[in-house]
This record gives sequence, structure tokens and C-alpha cells, in this order.
Amino acid sequence: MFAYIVRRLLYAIPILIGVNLLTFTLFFVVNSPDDMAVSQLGEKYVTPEAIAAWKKKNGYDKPLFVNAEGAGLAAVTDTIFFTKSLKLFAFDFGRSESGRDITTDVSTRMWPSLAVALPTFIVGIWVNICVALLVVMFHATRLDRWAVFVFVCLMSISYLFYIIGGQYLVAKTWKLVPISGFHADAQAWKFLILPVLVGVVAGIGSGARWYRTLFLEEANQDYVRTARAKGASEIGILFTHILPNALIPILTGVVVLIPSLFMGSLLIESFFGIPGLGSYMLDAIKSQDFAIVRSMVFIGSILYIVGLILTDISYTWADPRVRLN
Amino acid sequence: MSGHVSMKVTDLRVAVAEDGEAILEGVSFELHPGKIFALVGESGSGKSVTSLAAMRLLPEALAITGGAVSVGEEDLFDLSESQMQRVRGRRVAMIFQNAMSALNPVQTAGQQVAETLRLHTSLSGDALRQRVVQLFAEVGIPDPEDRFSFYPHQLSGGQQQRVMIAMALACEPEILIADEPTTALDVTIQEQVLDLIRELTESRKLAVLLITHDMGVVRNTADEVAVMYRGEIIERAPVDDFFHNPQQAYSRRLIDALPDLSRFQSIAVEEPLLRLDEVKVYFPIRRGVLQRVVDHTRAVDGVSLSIGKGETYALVGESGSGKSTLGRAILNLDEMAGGQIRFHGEPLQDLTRRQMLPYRKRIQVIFQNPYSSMNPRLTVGEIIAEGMVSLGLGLNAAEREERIGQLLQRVQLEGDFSQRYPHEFSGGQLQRIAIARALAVEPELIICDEPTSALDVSIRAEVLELLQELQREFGVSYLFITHDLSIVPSLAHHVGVMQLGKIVEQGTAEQILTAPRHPYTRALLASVPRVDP
Amino acid sequence: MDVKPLLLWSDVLVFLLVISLVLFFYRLRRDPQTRERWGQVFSSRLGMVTFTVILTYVGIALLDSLHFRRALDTAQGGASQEVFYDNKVTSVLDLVLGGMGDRFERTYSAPFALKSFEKQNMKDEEGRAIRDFPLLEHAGRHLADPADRWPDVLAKTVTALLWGLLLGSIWIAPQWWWLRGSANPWYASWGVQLVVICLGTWAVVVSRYYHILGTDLGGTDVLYQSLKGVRTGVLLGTLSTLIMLPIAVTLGVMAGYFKGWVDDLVQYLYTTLSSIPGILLIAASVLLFQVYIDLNPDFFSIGMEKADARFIALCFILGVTSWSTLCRLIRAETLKISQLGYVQAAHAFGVSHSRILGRHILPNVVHIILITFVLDFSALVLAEAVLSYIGVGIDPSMGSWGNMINGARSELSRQPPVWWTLTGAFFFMFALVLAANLFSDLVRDAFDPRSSGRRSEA
Amino acid sequence: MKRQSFQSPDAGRTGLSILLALVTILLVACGDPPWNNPHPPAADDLLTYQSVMTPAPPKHLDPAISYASDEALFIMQIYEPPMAYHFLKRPYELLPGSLAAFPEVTYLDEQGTEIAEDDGDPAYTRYTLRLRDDLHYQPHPAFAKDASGAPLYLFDSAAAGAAYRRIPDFPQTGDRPVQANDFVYSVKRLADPLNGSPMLGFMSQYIVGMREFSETLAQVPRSGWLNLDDYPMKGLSVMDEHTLTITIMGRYPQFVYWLAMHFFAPVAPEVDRFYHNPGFEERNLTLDWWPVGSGPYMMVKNDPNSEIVLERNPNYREEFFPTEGAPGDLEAGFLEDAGKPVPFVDRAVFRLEKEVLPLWTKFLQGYYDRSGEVHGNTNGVFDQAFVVGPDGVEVSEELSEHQIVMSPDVKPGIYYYGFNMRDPVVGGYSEDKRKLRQALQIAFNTEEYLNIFRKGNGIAAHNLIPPGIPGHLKGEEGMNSYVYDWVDGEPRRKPIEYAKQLLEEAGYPNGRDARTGEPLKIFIDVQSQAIGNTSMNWIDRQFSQIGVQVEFRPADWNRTREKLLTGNTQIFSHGWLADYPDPENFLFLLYGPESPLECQCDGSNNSNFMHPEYDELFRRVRVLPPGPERDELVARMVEIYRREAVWLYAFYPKDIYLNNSWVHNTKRHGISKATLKYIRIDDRQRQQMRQKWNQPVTWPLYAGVFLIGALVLPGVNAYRRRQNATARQGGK
Repeated sequence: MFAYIVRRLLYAIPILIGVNLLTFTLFFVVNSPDDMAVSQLGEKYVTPEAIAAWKKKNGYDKPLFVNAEGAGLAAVTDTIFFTKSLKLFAFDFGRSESGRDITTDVSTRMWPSLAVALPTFIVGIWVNICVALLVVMFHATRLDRWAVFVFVCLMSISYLFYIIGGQYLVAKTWKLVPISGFHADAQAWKFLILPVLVGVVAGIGSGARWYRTLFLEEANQDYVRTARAKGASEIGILFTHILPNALIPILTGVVVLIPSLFMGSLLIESFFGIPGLGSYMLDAIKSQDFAIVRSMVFIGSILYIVGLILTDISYTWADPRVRLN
Repeated sequence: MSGHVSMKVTDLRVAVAEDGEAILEGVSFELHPGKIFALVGESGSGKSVTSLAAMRLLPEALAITGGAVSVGEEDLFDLSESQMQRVRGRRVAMIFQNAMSALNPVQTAGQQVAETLRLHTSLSGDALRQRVVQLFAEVGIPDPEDRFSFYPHQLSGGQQQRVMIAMALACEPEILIADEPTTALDVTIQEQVLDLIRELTESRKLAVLLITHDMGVVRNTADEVAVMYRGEIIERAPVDDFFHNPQQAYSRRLIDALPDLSRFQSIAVEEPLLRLDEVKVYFPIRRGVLQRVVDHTRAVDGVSLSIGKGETYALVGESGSGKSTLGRAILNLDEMAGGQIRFHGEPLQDLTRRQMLPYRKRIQVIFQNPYSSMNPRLTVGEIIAEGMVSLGLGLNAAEREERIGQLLQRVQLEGDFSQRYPHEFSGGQLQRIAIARALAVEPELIICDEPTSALDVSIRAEVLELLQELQREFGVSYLFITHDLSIVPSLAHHVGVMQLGKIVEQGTAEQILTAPRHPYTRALLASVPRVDP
Repeated sequence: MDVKPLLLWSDVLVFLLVISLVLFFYRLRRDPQTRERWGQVFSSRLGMVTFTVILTYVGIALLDSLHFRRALDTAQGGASQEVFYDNKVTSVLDLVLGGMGDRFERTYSAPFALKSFEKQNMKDEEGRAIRDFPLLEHAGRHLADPADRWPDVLAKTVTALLWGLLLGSIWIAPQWWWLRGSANPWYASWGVQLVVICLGTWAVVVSRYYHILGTDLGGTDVLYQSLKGVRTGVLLGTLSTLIMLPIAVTLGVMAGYFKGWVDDLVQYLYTTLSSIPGILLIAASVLLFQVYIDLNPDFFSIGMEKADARFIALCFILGVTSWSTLCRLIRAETLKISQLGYVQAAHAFGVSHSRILGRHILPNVVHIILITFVLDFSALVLAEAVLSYIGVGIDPSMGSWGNMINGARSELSRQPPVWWTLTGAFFFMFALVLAANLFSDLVRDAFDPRSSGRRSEA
Repeated sequence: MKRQSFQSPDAGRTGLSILLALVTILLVACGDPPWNNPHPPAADDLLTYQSVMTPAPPKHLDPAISYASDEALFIMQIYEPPMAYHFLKRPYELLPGSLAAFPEVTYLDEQGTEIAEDDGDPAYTRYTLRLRDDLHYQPHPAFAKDASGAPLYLFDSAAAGAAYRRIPDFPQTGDRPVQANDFVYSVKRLADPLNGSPMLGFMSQYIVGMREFSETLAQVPRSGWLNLDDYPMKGLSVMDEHTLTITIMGRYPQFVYWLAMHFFAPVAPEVDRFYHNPGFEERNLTLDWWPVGSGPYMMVKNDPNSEIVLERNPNYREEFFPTEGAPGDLEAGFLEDAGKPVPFVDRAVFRLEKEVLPLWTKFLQGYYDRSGEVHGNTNGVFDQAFVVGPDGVEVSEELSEHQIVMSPDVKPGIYYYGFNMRDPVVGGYSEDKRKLRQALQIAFNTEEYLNIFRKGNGIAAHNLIPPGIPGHLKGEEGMNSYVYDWVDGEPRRKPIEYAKQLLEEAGYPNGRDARTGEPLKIFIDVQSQAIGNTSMNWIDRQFSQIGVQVEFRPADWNRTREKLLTGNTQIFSHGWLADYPDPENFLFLLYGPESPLECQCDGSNNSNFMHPEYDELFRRVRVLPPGPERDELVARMVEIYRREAVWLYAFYPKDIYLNNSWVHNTKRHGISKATLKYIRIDDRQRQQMRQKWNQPVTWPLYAGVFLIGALVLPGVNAYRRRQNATARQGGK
């Protein structure tokens, strides 16, 4: 298993290089370093000298991928791509184009993201499982079919409507919670109720439907018949046989998401004014702040890869049949 | 057969819930303590449905429409579901066909047995554990203490089935329903499990309902037998009577499918067609950070054999013995690690895809699963024509069409089947089509990889018959790969017994079947059911 | 009227798609397994209903994809006889709707309102300056008394519905004749068709007198906008998948069949792509295309073509970012199939690689493509709204539900709230996505071997 | 035997009551309403002003670098530049800020000898600045000293100071009086190329020796802090502790306005040195993040992701509320606090609000005192609640209960769509081209556009000089007579028929080229974020009235800028916000040499307007002091602008800020942001109103609980039915 993890981590390096190459290409096809300087310097009194100074200060005064003037290895190393990527691999994200330290920003904004994403994730899974179990209890009645229909309806509503509706009703009309904002203090939960609620409700449709399918799939397995032949009650079977088995695909399906929780949710964060990484990313895209975009892509890729590895590990943990090699 | 009746099934009727199509049309029988009642029939005859209906474990698509199942005083069909839960496992227990899937994969074997006890007794803690270990010992699981915390996948097939039996017997039920308890097992283990059931029936005075398709099992195990055919019991008799004097033609056919170890193929010619010398096929085992090859799985480990022209060579072995890999190696589908294959004296190994082409025409193959060996999206005609086209037999479309018609007729199908699709045919018909496909390129050797193991016994015989006819007609040789010794005598000239990648014994069919030398061969042979030993 | 047909790239693609789908199904007609599975889909009432709803949307989208430019009147005393065309692009849908999109108001107005939502400076009869809600230009002008509004609406509704019934029966009668013997529940489809035709007739008739869903900030009819959003939604949902199909299928099949370094390379490619946070990839790519379009204005003679180019780019990007899932599935399935007897048999018959791929592998992964196609459809329609919110979606000049929601969001916080734009977008989007989701369930049940296996077991 | 049984109805009821209990507990736990208060409970009793920053946090807070109004909002509370504006008086009036009196101006010739003011063109102008003597910096660790008098927080290595992450982490602070040299130091910082100040290019045209200073510094090898005091700048000199002089080249009367901007506010060298401690920059301990000044407030928290908090500077000089104002101010209550010492509020919290919607809701709930600081944030939500009518703002009934006070704010700026005068179709100075442009101007109904798309928040411009600035005329004489007629005491746009006629005269009858019959198509370059689909459609409809077709070419800012620099546009959108209230700051937008094509620079004359008469007039206006002579020249220039129809349309942006009733002294100042010190809050009223407006609606909670119960029960029943079923009922 250790060897397996090490191998997966080594495999991550070419992937990250590829990711970086793609990010750089995409970004610099659109923008030249000059464009970046102009966007950062504002609208008034932008002189070529100011642009040159900005590029020098921020390290964009080099060729992108190949330095024709550089001798030998310098042809590749003395480039924007190499210098900027190398720093990323050392987890040195540097400063954003507007001059703020990205590491500090990321490490402070990570927590609000997590504060929303983690409860949404956990409560979401819990609620979905409960609802799915309830529906499985209805199984083979007309209610079951209606429940599935309702799930599909819930799935068919755009996330935006959940957010808009939630804010309009709960915060604006009923005045139960603040409409947006976040404070990292004892009363932080007050701000989290609504985003978590919206996140959970929006996820019920697809989540509960998926879990229901998993439960029913397990319910058709031979060992369930065995358990019934033993004389176990329906509820007993549900909890001692079906649930643990259905948890395998559930767990492994969601484990890949856990690291990405740090990245937060783009929409929820921007609608609810939560200063997390999701809105950080959105702002960076909007203001075309390449340093942040580059770093976030890098972090996102790493988290994704970690998620994949965790998934594999969680398989071995949840399912005694699986061994890694 | 008189005395106490443990379970009485009267006029049991089951139908498809949706359209009311009848599955069981009035099945009745009784079970007696200490006796094994065998319910025999081919797939789809309704024998499993009978057992599930009796336990009220039918899937939702099926519904009980009539009849009664009484255990003691109680009619099980009058009980509520929650009362029924008290009957299951305690008074009536059940063991299922495929133990691997019938056991919960994420619970240890011990826990699963303990669950039955916990449901029906007040045992708990250490006492519970002790009881489970005791049960394990009783059903013959080695190291019962350790096995308690083994997961099902860590146990062998036979042990899994023993766990099932332990689970069923945990609460000392009066009645045991065994639904094909040995079907998925290798023959040697099959015998041991049946012995165990027999033994327990005696010692515990169990009333056993044994459901099986295997007449050999019935012959060796049951006290009374009933034959099911299309949802009805068509014949019911004590075992001896049944085998000596079957009343129904259908029963007769079932009995006839049992092997006859007195007639063998005479050895015809000695012109070698295919020669294998020390053939080895290894699969690498990779480990470590860099995935270096640290070892090899020796799937085929030095096999030598020779097949003559117009001869059938049966390669017998249990699953995992490497017999199918050998077949693939001959076809150049798996790479060889060593040794030589000579066809007409010319080496086949190390040929490229292109160089292999001329031989493809001459060596053909028939696979085990007829359903997966036909592309569902092509018509039968297209399937048969494929080889003719790609191997360049030089026929035009009309000629091909004509040849396909002939071939289909030759394998006892109708010529106009060529426009139809595989899913419209039964397994037996598909296997005939597979034979036609192989014959289409006029091969000299056909590798038959378990061609009949997916078929019901009555159809199996027909297909084997056809193969023999074709051999006589076209002088084609067969390499017949099988796990089932019982079909060998009527078919093979030579037999090789394979175990763990090696041939442990080979010789003429008569030699092997009448005077086996290797203990493994003997074990295999012992488990073959016979009508009249 | 002189018109000049205009074929946008997306029109070309969507008609190509329709043609290829028709051909595809025509070819598949003779494949009994596929027929049986489709039969399973259509043997349920739900399948019929949802399919009809989807077809309605597709129909609207196709009508809206037949673009043309009207000719301008010849210039007075113009020296040349050359005909010039309006740079405003009209579609057949606009004709069908009877100018619903041309009846502009000044700004907001509520559904069926007679007066504007906002006050304006006016002169009363005596010429004094007053401030009041002005009457709408195109709503209720035929009414003598504002109090007659609801009776009038009712009367118009009844007539429209009667016309709708008539048209509906004319439309359905031949179908009934043609499909008399069919075992499928066509009546469910006819029911939906009738409802759709009645609603359509009603909308076209009543919209001449009222704004059924009100008007938006710029005074455009919201119903019209919602209908224009149909094309965007449907095309995005289909074209994205269409564009990614060749790449995903080719790579997936190659990886699963040839294994070895091909497999390693393809796996590397899709792991890399899928490890980039999707939204960033999409945003970056959309901006890239935007710049390309900005830098090459000569390629696009009219604004519509520009918006269209951006739209296709978006489809392409969404396709590329989602290919990895399909590629992975196809690779896995190919791995499985290439172990099956018939592929082995083909090897034993010396069939060439390309023939094996073409005859044995590809046809047997089609069901995965199909399932992905229907499953992705609704996800893509939903994604559009989110992307438009982030600002990397559809060009603002192209009608889309996402753009409508985006614009309408702040309207809800007005006092009183402007709810109708949001409602319009919501219902049109919801109906499509719901139908697509339900339909995709049926398709998956029918085509996914796992779920169909379960069914036959029962 | 113990049996597992499921007592469903009981269980259902128990579950329900547990849920109910939970909700009740939750309600109790929430404490007293209002529950939706987004502010954390106050830890102290400082009077706190609660406001917003929108839509993004400030990027720069360094007075030498920042050049944006949302940044000035903070900088101007913390720093105090030499000059300031009168809070109430209009037109805008300059006052000494940190100076004791207006700067003394002396004119010098080439040799540096003093000459009289009207003595021809002086070679230099010298400004002598005398400081107030009560100026004092805020407490700050940069001023903290150890026993020996050496700065306490100077570290040799990054590790030594690693414990400090924010300014409040430093336990010791110190302060000191402001000295003349601090002003000199801050001008030198403008010239330091490493700072990249936007003022460097512009100011080095004027301040003597600035360019040379900058070039010298560029050659200096440096790491860490460089003491700028060691490098003299020719135009700057410190006379004594409270006096300094700045010498500029030639005559530039507008220079005194620049002195009211934060570029010239004092920066202490110790502070600069403190922030150059090793490792500080990595932790955002920079002047760009933690400004240090002598203004009324100081920064105590800078979390750009959520909030910025200012607190009263205990060392702030003596300052009083003005005692006189503009006409009407007394009636509006703006003089209630006349003569009282400022500032009034102890603390100001600016919370980040990216979206207008939640901001607006919180404002209406009373949680924000004002609807905005830099923007009124009322555009997106303007509606029936607030309508701009001819008599000011009309408020809906519900909101009039809130007694919200409006503060209209006309910024000294102008937004416009300009023609590129070098364009072959719409450009050029011939009669037919003029007519074409005028026809287009008439067709574009600016008033309607503003009403619909800016909710009346704008004034159609007849002039390129906005109201409140000399040169802007009201009434008939201020009307653009090429586009409007004077009817019934107000300007009325000329009829479309007239536009059509002009168009015909220009050679485009009915919008078709008279020679080829080709329809006239105009191209408008817009910034893609700045325009929506609806307004594009609307503009399209406007021009279709005269048969002209419009094509939009949206692009991002970089691309738009490129097009402007290369003159590759036909019609473009642009805007200008003035730095100071002087007509020169607007008239230069059309000054020929300012054309980007002419100067090969980032010039402001994006229309590439070249008119010799205009240019000549501009050169004279630039150096003239305000007065009738200048007014007359300005009027002639405006007339040229109107006649040549250089811009398609233009308007002066207007903004409406809303204030809750407990906020006083809310008058907007169009230019200066240093107004926080005048704000007064009635905290008691604020508490009451918040209570009143935010009573939560609780029935949905109970309804939700019952709904869940109603959903669970049928499931339980179905289960029970199955448990009691026998095989006899034809079921299972």
C-alpha cells in the first residue's frame, strides 16, 4: 500500500506539469504580459515605462516557453513558464498580480470555505441517506414512485433558483437569518445555516435518488435473501446488511470530493458573501489575475489527485475485498 | 414413507404479478425428518421458485396465488410477515446456490452465523462466539477459531458453502431447504459438501428439500425424488425406483444424460496434427513503487501433448488449472513464455499477427459462453461469414450465402436463420451456430473451450452428438477443454488431466477412466455420478 | 417578401445532427436489440410524454435555427438595383410567433398589465404635467374600459383554445390513422401534442393583445425571450456532446483496445484535463475564444455570427471539459468487450484491428454514448445558467435562460418584486430539464446492461 | 426472547415531538430577535458606523500608488493632504488641510529670481507650504522607540519579526508630530520608480527635478529600505520644521488642486523603513496594507476578504464642523452640528459586499447605515420604491416609513460615446459629416436611455463640462442647440424628422447611401461587461428610426484600449472622472495633442479631435485664472464641441445614496472622500429601528417540522402494512 501511494504521488508530477502547461498556454493565448500590466495599472496614466516596470517587478519580462537567447538549459529555464511553475512545485505561490501574498490569502480563505462546504457535505450525505432509507421503506408503493418523481423534479431545478429562492424567502421575507456575510467567531453558525440549507436541499434530488438506487441494488443481492432466510426483519436487514454494503459506493464516490471541499463552492460563496476560496477564484477569473488562477488551478489539481488516492485508500478501508498494489 | 411430516406443500401456485402468467401450477409434496427430498429439473422448470415460495422469499415480481405450506400446525401463508420472520432460520432454514454472493461480503463469516443466533436466541457475547465456533467445527471448517473473523472472500468455495450450512443449522431448524448447494463448486469439493449434508440429515433428523439439476447428485444423495417440468411435478418416486424405472420420457432423458463408463472411442489414426512441447504461459506479477516484475503466475507450466488428425483430445481440469490459457496460447492470443507449438510440424509460436493468418483458417475455436461469443449486433449470417471474409476464402457474396445455408443445415438449424440475430436463439442453438462459424473456414483443428458447460443436460448431449458427427464427416480434430469428466468417455480418444498448469496424467480415455494412476484423477473420477456403478 | 437565408455555424451543426440522428435511427431500425430497447422506452406513457415534450422543444429550436435576413426596400432614387438586406436576423420562429418579439414597451410591465410598471412624466388632457403609470403600447389598446380586461382575456382564451383544438385535431388525425395498430401508448403523446398546440395557439393569439409574461427592463416580451432561450438550451445540450464525441470515442476505444502506451497516454490526458477545476478551464477557454473573436472581427459580418461563434466555442469547451468522463467509460467498456468471446473469435478469424473496432467494439459501446448523451443533456442546460452567471456563458446578445436569470436576479429585490422574468425562465428551463431527466432515466434503464439485467432477473 | 419490533405510530410521534423540541431549543438558543443581525455583537461601547465597501476590496492603500475612489475612501480618512475641500459649500471650495494657510505662490524666472505674477511667462512657480503645528501621527509601532531612542521594531532577519502578522500584534506603539520633511519624503516616494506611482509620469512634467531624481534612483543598487532623504530633489526644500517649498515648472494654476489629493499627504520615513523590515512584505505588512497617517482615523483591521475597520486617531488635530454652508444646507439640517469638534463616530466598519442584492436587503433591514460609500448602489435596485421624478425622488409608502434620506451626488465626470474623427464614415470636419453626426445625436434619445437604463441617475450632457464646475451653464444658454430646441422653458430634443432630413442632406436618404443604396451601418465598440443585451437592443431600435443599422463590437478592456490607441474604432464608449473641479480637466479631453495617434501615448483625446481653434483656445484657458475672461474662452470651446458634434451622446453620471434616518450630515462631496469625520449617528434610534424592522417570521419553522413528520408517517405506515401482510391477500 505504501508503495502504491508513493507511485501514485510520483504519477502526479507529470500530471501537474501538464496542468501547468495547459494553464499557461490558455492564459497567454488570451493575454500578453503587457495586457496583464495594463489591467493591473488601472485606466489613467499608463505609460510604456510603467508597463515595463510592472513586468520586471512581477517577473514577466522573459519569454514564455522558450528563451531563444538563453544558452543550453537556460533556453528552457529562463522563461516565465519555468520560473513560475518551479515555484508552484515548491508550494511558493508568490504574490498576486495586485501584490498580495497568495499563500496568506489561501490559508485564510480556506477556512470559511471549509466552514460552509464541510457541513453542507456532511449534513447533505446524512440527509440524503435518511431520505433514501425512508423512500426504500416506502418501496413498492405508489409513494416510492412519487418520491422518485419529486427527486427528479428537485434535480431539474437550477442551483441558481435554490439560492435565489432561499435568500428571498428565509432571509428576506422571514428574516430568520442574515442574508449574507460571514464572521469567523462564535456566531459564525448564524451565517452558515442558509448556505448549508440551500446546499443540502439542492443536493437532495440527485443525492437521495442515487442512494436509493444503490440501496435497491444492494437489496437485490443474494446475501440479502440469505439474511431474510435467516429471519432478519426488514429494518434489521436495511441497517445491518444493505447500509454497510451500499456505503462502499457512497463513501468512495464522495471521498474524492473531500479534498476539494477546501476549494469551496463558487456560487454559494459569491451569493452569500462568504470570503472563501470559491469566491477568490471567481474574482481572479473576473479580474484575470493570472498568479491566483495559476495557483488555484495547481492547488485544485493537487487536491483532485489527493482525492483520487484517498478514494483508493477508502476502498480498502470500506471493502475488505479490495487490496491495493 | 410414512410417519411424521415436517413440511407439507399443497397445491402451491405462483404467478408473475404483472400479467398473471403462471410459474408454478399446483406443486405438492411433503418432507420427512431424516430424509432428503430432491426436486430435479432443468433451468426454468420452477424448482427454485418452489423453494422461495415456501419460505415466502419470492422477488416482488412474483406472487403466490394459491396453495398452502404448513410446518407443523401452522400454515406459513397465514402468518404475518413479522411472524414469518420467527419461522425463517429457526424452524425452516435455507442454503443457497452461490455461497460467494449469498454471504455478505463486508461481514466476517462468524458475524453472519452469529446474526442468526442473535435473531432467534438470547445468546450474546462470548457464549455466542463459542457457539459459532462450535458450529464451524461441526460443519468441518478447519481452524474454526480463526475462521470466525475471516471475510467470505478469504474462504475457499467449499468453506463458504460450509459457512452457509453452519448458518442454516445454527438454530437447529426442523427443515433445511438446499437450493443447488453444490452447483458452483468444483467436483471434488461438491462431493464433500453433499456428504456433509447427508451426514447432518442423519444426525439431526432434518427434513431436507434438495433442489438440483444434477441427476448424479440426486442419485448419490436423495431418498425421494420429484421431477419438475414447466411448473409441475411430473413424476415422484423413491430414488431407486426412479432410476430403475422412470415413468416419464422426460425423466428417461435426464437419466440417459448420465455418463456411461463402459463405452469408449476407439483410437483411429496416429498422424500427428498438433504437437506441444513444454509450453509455458506466464503472467507477470508487478510490485513496488516502480511496478517491477517480481514474479510470475505460472498459468501453464510446461505442457506437452500431441493431437492426431481426426482425433479428440480432452483436457480435463478444475477451474484455474490453466486449461483455457493453454487453448488461447495455441490460438496465439496469449504470449508464450517458453516451449514450442508445432502444427503440421511448423512452429506457431512467435508468429506475428500477419504471419499467423494462414493458420487461423486451419485452427478454430468454440467458446464456453455462447451468449458472449456472438456479437449481438450482427446477424447469424454475418457472424458466420466473418471468418470467410477476413481469411479470404475467395467466395463471392452469393457463394457465401449458399455456404452459410448449408452450414446451418449441417448443424441442424434452418438455413433462413441467417437473417436473424443471436438473442433470438437458445443457448444450444447458439452453440450450434458457433460450431457452424468454426466450420465455415474448413479448419483442421477446433479448440472447444467448455462448449457445453452452460447448457442444460438434455441439450448438452445433442451438441456433443453433433460434434462427433462432424468429426466423422470432416475428419476434424478437437482439443476439448472441460472440467466435466462425465462427458469424456463418449467423446475423447485421448485425455489429459491438468492441475495447476501441469498435466498430471494423460493417456487414452479408457486408460484414464478405468485405471487412473494419479490421485487427483482418482478424486475427479470419484465425484462423477453414475447410475449403476 | 425577399429574404436571404442565413446559415449560422450552429444551424449547420444542429441540422447535421438532426440528419445524422435520423440516419442513425433509420439504420438501427433493423437492429432488433436496439429496437427492443427503444420499444421499452416508448412502451411507457412517461416515455411518450417526455419524448413529446423534448421533441416540442427541439422543434422550437429547429424553427429558431432557420435564419434569414429580410431585404430592405430599394432605396429611393437609388442608382443601383442591388438588393440590400437588413442586418437584423429573423428566424422562422419569429414568423410563427406573429411578431411577438417586435412589440416592445418602454420598460417593465407585469403579465397581462395594461400599464407600465414604472411611472413616467406625461401630459394630461389639460396639458398639465403629471406623473403616472403610462399605458402600454401593445397591451390592451383595443379595450374601451380597463375593467373589461379579464373578461376579454377569458374570451380570447376560449377562442384561442377552440382554434387550438381544431388545429390539434388536424395535426393528430393523420397520426392516429397511421399508428392505429401500434401497441405503444401514443395517446399519451397525442395528449401532450394537443396541450402544446393549444398553448401555442393561445400564446400567439393572446400575445397580440397582451404581454402574457410581461416585459423586461428593455421592454421586450418575456415570453418571447423565454422561447428564444429554447434554441440556446437545446443546442447547447446537444452540440456539446456531439462535438466531444469523436475525440472521446476515438481515444477511449483506442485506449481500451490497444492498451499499453496508448492506454497510458490517453489516461494521462484525461486525468490531467479532469484534474483542472472545470470552471477555471471553462472560464479561461471562453475568454480565449472571446479574444479570438474580438481580434478577428472580419470573420463575422453581423453580430449574430459573432454571438454564434462564441456559442459554438462554448459548446466546444463544455464538450472538451466533459469528455474525460465519457472517454473513461468507453475505455472501460472496450476493455471489457475486448475480452468477450466474439472479439476473441474475431482474433481467431484473423480479422483486422480496424474491422474489429468498427464491427465489434464501436457498435457495442453505442449504448454508453447514448446514455451519456441523454444524461449530459440536462446537466448542460443547467450548467449554462451557472456559466452565464459567472460571465463566461452565452453572449449577452443571444437569448438564453441563463442570461435571463442573471439579469432578473436583482429584480426580485425590488418593491414590489419583478418576478415574471425569473418565472418565465424557470418554467421553460424546468420543463425541459425535467422531461430530459425523466427520459434519460428511461433510456438508461433500457440501455444500461446493469439496470436491464436487474429488470429481467425480477 | 428479545425481539426487534417497530412501534411505528409511537415512534413517529416521538420523532415529531423531538423535532419540535429541537426547534424550540434552537429558537431559545438564538436569543432575542432580531436573529438576522449580520454584525457580531459589540465587544465595547464605541460608537460604530457600519458601512460597506463594494464591489471589491481596495487593492492599494499606499497614498503614492493608489488612484481609485474606492481606495481613496480609506486613504483619505487616514492621511491628511496639504489642502482640503469645504464640506458643504458648492461650487467646490478649496481650504487648507494640514496647512495653516493657503500656499504662498511666487513666480521665478529662469535664473530663479522672483518676478511678479503678470510678468510674462514665468519659468518656475514656487509654492511655500506652512504646516499647522498641531499635526500628529497616529500611534503606530513604527514610531515605538526603545530606551536608547532607537526604533524598537527593526529586525535583521525575517525570522526575528516572524511573530508579528498584523499591525495590532505589535505590543508597543509610539507617535510623533508631523514635520515638513515628511511631505518632502512623500513626494520623493512618488518619484521612486520602484513604487510605480501613477503620478510619476504626470508630475515629473511639472515638479522640478523629479525626473532626474527618478532616474538617479533607478541606477541605485538597493535591497531593503533606501532612505530617500539621502537623495535631494531639486524642486523640494525644507525651510524649517513646519515649512517647505515645492517648485514647479512654468505656470500651472491647477497644481494647488493636486495638493488636495493623497499623493501629497505626509509619509514618515520611519514608517517606510519599518515596513521594509525583512520578511514583512511576505506577510502583507506593507504601507500598501497598513497605512499610517495623521488623519482623523487609523486602520485597526484590514481583512480585505471581509472587512476593514477604522478607529478614531487619538492624536488627531483640532477640527470643527463648518459653520457655514451652501444655500439650503441649513434647512436640510446640515448645519445642526456647526462648530462642534469632529470626528463624531469612534469606529467605522466597512464590510465587503460584492453583490448589490444582499447589501440592499441589509440596508433596508437597518444593518447598514448607508447604502454605499463610493457608489450609491441604488442603480440595480431602483424601482417603484425609489423613482427619480421631476420633483426629486419619490418613495414608496412602505419605505417612507423608514424615513430614509436621499443624498444625490453628481460626480464631476462625464460618460460618453465618442465618434472617431478619423473614421472615414462618421469622422471628418466637412458639412455633410457634421450633419450625419448630428442626425445620429438626435436619434439617440439620451433622456430616455438614462431613464430606462440608469433609472434617471444621470443628466443628459449638453456640454462637456459637468455641473458644479465653472463653464457649465444652466437654462437656455446651456443648451446644445444643434440637438435640442428650447420649448416651454425646457430643452426638447429635435424631432426624428429633422434627423432624417439631416441624414438626407448628409447623403444618406432613409439611412441608405445615396450613391450605392447600401444601408448605413455604424459600429459601436463597447466594453463587454458594460453593456447588456437589453440596452443593445434598445440602441438598435433608436437608430432604426432613421434607418441606420448598428453593429456592436463588444470586447474586454484591454482590447478596447488597444483599439483606442490605434484609432481602430468608429464609435466607442468612454468616461472621464475629474481629478479636480476645473474646466481644464474636461476640455483637455478634446485637445489635439492629447490624441493617442498624435502623441503616440495613452492620450485622453480618444476621438482624435483636431481643431486648431480649439487647441489654441485650450492653451490659453489652461493658464488663465478663473474669471469672466476664461469663462468666455471656455464658452467658445464648448460651442466648437457642439457644432462639430464630436460625441454621439454624453451624460453626467448621477448617483443617489440612501441614508437611514439615524445618520446625519450625509451631504455628498463630489470630489473629496474625507467626509467620514463629519458623519454623526444616533445609536439609540438605530437600535429601536432595527428591532422594529427585523421581527422574524417563525411559522415556517413549525410548518417545516410538520412537513417532515407528514413525510415520515406514510413511510412508517407502509412498513407496518408490509409487516402485517400474509401471503393470502394476493399480495406477497
